[in-house]
Amino acid sequence: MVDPSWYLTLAALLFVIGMAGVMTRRNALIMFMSIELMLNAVNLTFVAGGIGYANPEGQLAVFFVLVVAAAEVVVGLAIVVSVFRRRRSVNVDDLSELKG
Amino acid sequence: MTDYVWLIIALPLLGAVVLHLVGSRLKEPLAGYIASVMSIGAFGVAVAAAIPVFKGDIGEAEIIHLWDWMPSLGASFTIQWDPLSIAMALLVTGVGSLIHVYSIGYMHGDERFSRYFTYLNFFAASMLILVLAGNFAMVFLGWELVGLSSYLLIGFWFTHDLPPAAAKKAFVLNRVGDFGFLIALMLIFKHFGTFDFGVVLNNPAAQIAGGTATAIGLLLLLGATGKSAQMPLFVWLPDAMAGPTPASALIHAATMVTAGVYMVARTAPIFDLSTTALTTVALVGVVTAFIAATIAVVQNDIKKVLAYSTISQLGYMFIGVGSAAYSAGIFHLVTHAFFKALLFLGAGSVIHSMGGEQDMRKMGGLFKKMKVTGWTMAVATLAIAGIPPLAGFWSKDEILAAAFARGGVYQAIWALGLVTALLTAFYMTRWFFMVFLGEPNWDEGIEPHESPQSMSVPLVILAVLAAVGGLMNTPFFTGFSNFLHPVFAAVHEQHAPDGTLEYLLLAISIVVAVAGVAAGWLFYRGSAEARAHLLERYALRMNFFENGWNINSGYERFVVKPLGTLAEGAAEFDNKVIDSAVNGVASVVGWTGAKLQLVQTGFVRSYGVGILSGTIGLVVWILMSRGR
Amino acid sequence: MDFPILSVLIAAPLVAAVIVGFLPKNRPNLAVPVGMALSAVPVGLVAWLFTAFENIGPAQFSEGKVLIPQLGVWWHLAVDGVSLPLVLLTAVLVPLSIGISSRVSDNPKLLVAMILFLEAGMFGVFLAFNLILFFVFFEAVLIPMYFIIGIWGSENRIYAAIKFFLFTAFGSAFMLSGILYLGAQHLATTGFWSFEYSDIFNSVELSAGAEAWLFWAFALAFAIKVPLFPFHTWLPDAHVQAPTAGSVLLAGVMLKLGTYGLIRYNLVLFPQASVDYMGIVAVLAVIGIVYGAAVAIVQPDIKKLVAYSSVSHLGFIVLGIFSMTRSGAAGAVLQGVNHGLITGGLFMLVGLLYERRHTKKIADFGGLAKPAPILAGVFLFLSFASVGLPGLAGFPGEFLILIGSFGTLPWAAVIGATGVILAAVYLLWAYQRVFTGEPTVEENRAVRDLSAGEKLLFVPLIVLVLVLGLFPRILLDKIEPSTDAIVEYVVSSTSGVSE
Amino acid sequence: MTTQLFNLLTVAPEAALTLGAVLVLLIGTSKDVRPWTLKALTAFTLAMTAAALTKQALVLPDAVTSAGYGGMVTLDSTSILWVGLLYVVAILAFVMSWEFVEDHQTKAPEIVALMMLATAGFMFMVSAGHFMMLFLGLEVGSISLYILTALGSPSKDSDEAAMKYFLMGSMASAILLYGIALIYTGTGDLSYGGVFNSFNTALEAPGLILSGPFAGHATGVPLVAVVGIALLLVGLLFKVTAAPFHFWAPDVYQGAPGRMVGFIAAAAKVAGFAAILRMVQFPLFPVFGKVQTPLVAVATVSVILGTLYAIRQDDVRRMLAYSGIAHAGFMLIGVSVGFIDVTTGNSGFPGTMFYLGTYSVTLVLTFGLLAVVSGDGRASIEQFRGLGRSSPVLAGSISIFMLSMSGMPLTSGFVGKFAVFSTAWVAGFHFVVVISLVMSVAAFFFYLRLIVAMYFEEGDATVSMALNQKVVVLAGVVMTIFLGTYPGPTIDFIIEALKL
Repeated sequence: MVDPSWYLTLAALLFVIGMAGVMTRRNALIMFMSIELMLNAVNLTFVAGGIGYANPEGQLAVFFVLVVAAAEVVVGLAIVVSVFRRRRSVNVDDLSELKG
Repeated sequence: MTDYVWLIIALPLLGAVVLHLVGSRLKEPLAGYIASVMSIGAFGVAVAAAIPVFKGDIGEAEIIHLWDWMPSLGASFTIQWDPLSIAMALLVTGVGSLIHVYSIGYMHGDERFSRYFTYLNFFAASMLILVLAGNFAMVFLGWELVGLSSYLLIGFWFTHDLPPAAAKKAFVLNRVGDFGFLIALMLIFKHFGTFDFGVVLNNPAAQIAGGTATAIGLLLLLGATGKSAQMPLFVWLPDAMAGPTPASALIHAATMVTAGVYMVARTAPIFDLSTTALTTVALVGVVTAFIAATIAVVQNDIKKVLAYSTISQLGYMFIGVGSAAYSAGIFHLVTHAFFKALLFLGAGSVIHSMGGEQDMRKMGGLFKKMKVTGWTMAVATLAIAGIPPLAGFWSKDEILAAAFARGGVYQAIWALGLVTALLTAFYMTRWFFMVFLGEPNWDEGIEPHESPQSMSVPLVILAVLAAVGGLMNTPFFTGFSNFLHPVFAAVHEQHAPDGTLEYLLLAISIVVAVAGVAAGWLFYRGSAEARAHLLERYALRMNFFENGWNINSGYERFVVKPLGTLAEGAAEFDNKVIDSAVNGVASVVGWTGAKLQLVQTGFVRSYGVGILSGTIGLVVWILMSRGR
Repeated sequence: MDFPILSVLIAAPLVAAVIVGFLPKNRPNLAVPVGMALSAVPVGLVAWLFTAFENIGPAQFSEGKVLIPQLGVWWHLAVDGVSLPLVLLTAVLVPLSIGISSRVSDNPKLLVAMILFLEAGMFGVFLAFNLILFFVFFEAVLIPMYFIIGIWGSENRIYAAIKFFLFTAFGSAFMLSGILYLGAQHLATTGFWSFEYSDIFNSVELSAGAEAWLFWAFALAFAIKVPLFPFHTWLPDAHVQAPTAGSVLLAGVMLKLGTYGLIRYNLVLFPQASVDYMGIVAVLAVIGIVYGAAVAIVQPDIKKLVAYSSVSHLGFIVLGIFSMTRSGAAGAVLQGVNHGLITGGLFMLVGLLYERRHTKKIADFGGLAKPAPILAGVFLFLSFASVGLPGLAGFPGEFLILIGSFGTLPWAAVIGATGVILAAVYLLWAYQRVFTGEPTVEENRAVRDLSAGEKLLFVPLIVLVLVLGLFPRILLDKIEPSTDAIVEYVVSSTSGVSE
Repeated sequence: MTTQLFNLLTVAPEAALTLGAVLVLLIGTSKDVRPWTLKALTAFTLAMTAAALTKQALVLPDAVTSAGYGGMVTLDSTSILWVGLLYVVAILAFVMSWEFVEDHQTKAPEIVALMMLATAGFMFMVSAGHFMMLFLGLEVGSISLYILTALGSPSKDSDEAAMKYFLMGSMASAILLYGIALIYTGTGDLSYGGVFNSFNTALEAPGLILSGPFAGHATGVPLVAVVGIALLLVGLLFKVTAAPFHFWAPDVYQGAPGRMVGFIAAAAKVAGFAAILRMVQFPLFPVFGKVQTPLVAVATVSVILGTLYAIRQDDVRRMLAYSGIAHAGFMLIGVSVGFIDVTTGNSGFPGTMFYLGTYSVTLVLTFGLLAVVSGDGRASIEQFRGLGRSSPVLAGSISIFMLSMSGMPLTSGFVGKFAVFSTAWVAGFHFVVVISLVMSVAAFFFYLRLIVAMYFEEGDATVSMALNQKVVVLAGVVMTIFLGTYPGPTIDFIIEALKL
């Protein structure tokens, strides 16, 4: 089997990509996706760890994370909707009245 | 035995307190009576307490300890009752009482009548504290209190502009002197560990070297020049004439201004250790005497002349004590108190009758109108001019003789002193002529009249004293110096020479005095036109003298102005530099905050960047950190 | 000592403040009389304390209760010759400052309450014998004064209040770090926390370096409070803006918190450093004396003039403290009391003048002695007291200080003595401009003289000024044992003082 | 440590709150829910929770520490302390913001339920014994807060705040979660105990646990785990608004509905700090040395930045947000002191705990009072002019709370700072302490600004407080003064509770 450390490396890459997404994209929905990407990187790490130690905790954790991620997205989309209602845009850079 | 002498101080003080509290409710003369009674009472006590000393029952000084003031400094309220303080006490209370009585008439009708007597009594008490003090701290107390009462009396008519300014000037210049006095006190305490006369003045040579003695002496001299209006601090005294004339007579002629002389005499044991200090005293004295005399010659204000002559006479006293002829100095102090008080009171009586007029050019011919005043003034003038056998002659001559006998630079001093004597005789004659003789130049509507009894009686008494007072101490009968001798027993006192030299000097000063009087007589007998003609030829120099050698303006230009600028600068500095620095710190902080706000852009993604960078930083640091 | 007199002394004003707070809203003019009546209680307590006080060096009436055992913070009060006179001063000045506020229309209840809080705090500072407790009170007094300046002050009050607060708090920050260090040292040496004055004094050994920076950490806090040149600029602003009561207590007592701290903490806890740096501090003090006086001379605002005169006088006190001589230290404490009475009185008079003419500019006055002779008389009396005229309270302290400091710092004493001249200049000149001459302006002719009630306020001041001028022993006998002990300790435990 | 699988007691308070939330939601579905029913139900729930807490406290002495659900949650004196503090915060928040609830008839049940859920979530978070539990609690709490930020009277501000909070928050929790995952990959365990042991053994005998996939990757604590620790801390520091993870806080505090901010701010702070303290006390204790210095650095930066930022703010809530950053810094100093001396229990934690407790309570009440003045909109400082005259109680309480936050003596704020600084000094952070002291002086400036506005400046603002609000506020004032003057017993109590 493949050395689990490769999974970790991949996960790390995914995580960084996700983070980069959050930094770079203006569209709130795409930022959500990037965050999802980060969470999935986490999942991958968990799984890899689980395999490495051959104990189920890692895999178990993944389920929790998925659930939480789902909940997060729901709330996030709700917020996006309410923002969109008022401003007709989901560009986060428009949300810059609170500053200083 | 004489431990009731504290009454001498207490009575006038009591008078002052009572008058201060209830004075405003008293009918006019009553306040005057109370004050006078207190003063006379003090005189009586002084006499009573002095008798045993005269009789010689009491050998050395008697110390009456009242209460502790600052024990750790050996500063206490202690009265020293010895011949010197007795002489001063009798003088202050005696002349003081006369002036009290005189004032009842003079101050008649003033709306702050009782307040005036409050101050007068208060002054008497302060002066007595000064002369009866048993330690330096208490001397300083009296020293400052007389300054205060002088301030109050000079500024008595506070609604006018001049008196308050003059009062302030007097107090501040006195303070300059006190600065020296204060440092002298510090030195004394540092070397003796106490202020008690008994310790300090009892063979100080054991404690201090010549250098220290010189320092202490010179600093004390600085104090004395302030209080006794000597060079270079004398400029306050002429202005002080803004006060009521009797006050001038008491404070600025008879008593307070002599405090400096008393001080030097009192600390003779210290001056005895330093010829430098002693010589300086004499030099200051003679220079002052001369300069003041030259100024007095050209003054036209009836009181200004007397003021400058006072300064000049004080100069003589300084020559006396400066020549180590302490008893001579004190002797002149006493006689001068007599005739100068007399002169001032006379001037007061003149001003009183001329309705406040003080310019001598608008007087003249008063002799017919005011017989008593005229005669007494004649006596006083001759006395101060040094015509034998009047008081001034003996004391002045003794001083000059002692100076001559001391030799060296002192003989120069003697010479200048002689010149001054000539001037004195001249300007006093001038004064007398301008006021009493010649043809009247009064403004119309002025009806000169003799002053009331309460004023004329003291004049007469003083005139008698001025006439015969000198006989206390003559080359033939040295009663006064014998009386004072115990005080100066321990120091090398300079005495007038004996034998032919003595009589020679005597003759010289007689000649000088007569010459001065004659010159004045000749000059002022003639017509005013001739005088004027003569004067304008020397107008320039006259102005120089009239402005008192421009010393006042000199102070103005070289001391007051620069100091004012300095103070302004300090205030500016405080405002512009220090405070700005303080506020600067605050504004820098605020500015930083404002600049930082730019980082909080409001763009969520930049927040993300912040978090990311923070994360990276933390990760790296934790990886790096050596700790386990 | 079974009866906790000191705690009661601190509690009394607090209770009084609460009572005043609960006075009926619709009777605002009740606040001042009630406040004065209640503030008489501390006066009585202090009087009793004064009589029961034995003239010995060490602190008396000690009482303690642990507050934070884990950190060695105690409610520990005691009084000795250094603090007793200042406590007395506080107790005397508070009723007067309440009385002088009788014309305050805007929420007098709150003002009186604040003054009483302030009194409690100041008692605490003087009585605390635990460093943290001391610090607590030292900071706590800022709050009421901050409100007093900020609410009842004049136009520029907010700036002045904030400046006063931040400036003072800034200094205290360093002192607190120093206090923490001392506590930590105690932990290191003995194994348990303690901020007890005695514990730290006895069992904390300091390295030379540590002592040096601790000295400056404390000195900074106190120098700002005193205020010592060049940390004085908050003072004129605070004084000019503060209401009369505020100025009285600020000049009268709060400045003494600084000098008190210098004696109690800098000298005793850091003797070597104190000796090492006495020269530097003396220089600042002397600069303060001359500089403050010089600036005072040219002030166009009479209140500012008095404020700067405080800078000058406090310079004397600091000079006395750091002369490391018995008479210097004793004089410093004594002068603290005298300056409190005299300057307090002067500020009261300035306040009354302001009430009458609504101006503080000297130029606007003139000839007031005619319409208001008594006011003028009191002013002149206090001025001469402030000038240091012998026989009045201002003199003995100043004299002791100069004599003492001449022993160790002659140059400082000599320069400082010039302040004696300058004081006469600025005060008498101010008097001349304000009170003498013919009143020219119409308002000046109409100025009211002191009312009976106002006279009553000045009676105690005048009496005290006279008594302390003629019989300073009354206080000196209580002060000297303590100050002597302190100076003895400093001199004996260090090298470098040559008296 | 007694461990049984189903130990309901260990989760009793959380359970009570969750059930309450569910009930509230259920009756919320009916169209016309009367306010008093809601009130009654809330009161009942809170009472139940209180009962549960007391029960826990009572049984505690017999079973010093007990863990439920396979060690997912632990019940010990510390956790009770945290849960209790959260409970206090919650109950105060309910009182202070009840008007908010009543103003929004339709959304009222959601608001109440979300507040309860958030509390429950954070309670789980602080009493967790297992990283997964920590994460879940955190998420439950945070998500509820996101919603609360957006809920109520939606305005442009609250939208923006919610969006920012949500984005940054979820990103932060992703980071935290990644950290957990890495720790797991490094140690092979997710329970606190397991992680603690593996760290210990790793440090005792390097390489021992390096069996399995990561052999040779590291000696001592495996690299991945170290990175994990860092990321975990980032996640938690984000919650306590420590710089440089603070950017969201000002915008959220300013934008969120004013009457909710108190809860949003305090709950997150308490939970975050509780979690951090848990971490450094238990699972991360072996590697504490690694994180100490970085923590001090973060703390110092937070103190400086928070103070400097706050000076120039004109919106009071925003100002308090920044001051909150500074406070986070102060408390982090206490945390990073760690154990000076384990035997005497002489550590920075009691001081931090005291600080956190007093500060969070003050925070909730202050925000509540601000909301009384400025409602849900922005709270510009002008709105406070003249309140000192018109409504003395409110102004007085605000002033006292401000002074307490500024660390003025005689208030609990001073004792907290004093305790933290004194221990920090012993730990050798002299420079940090001096900087913090100076900064806390600078901080006076903006704390006093509010007093200036209320008392020194002219204005005609008038407000009225509800009675219950007055009661709790005055209680808070009394507590502030009491703990400021006589904190000894309280600190003792905390020290007892924090003994592990």
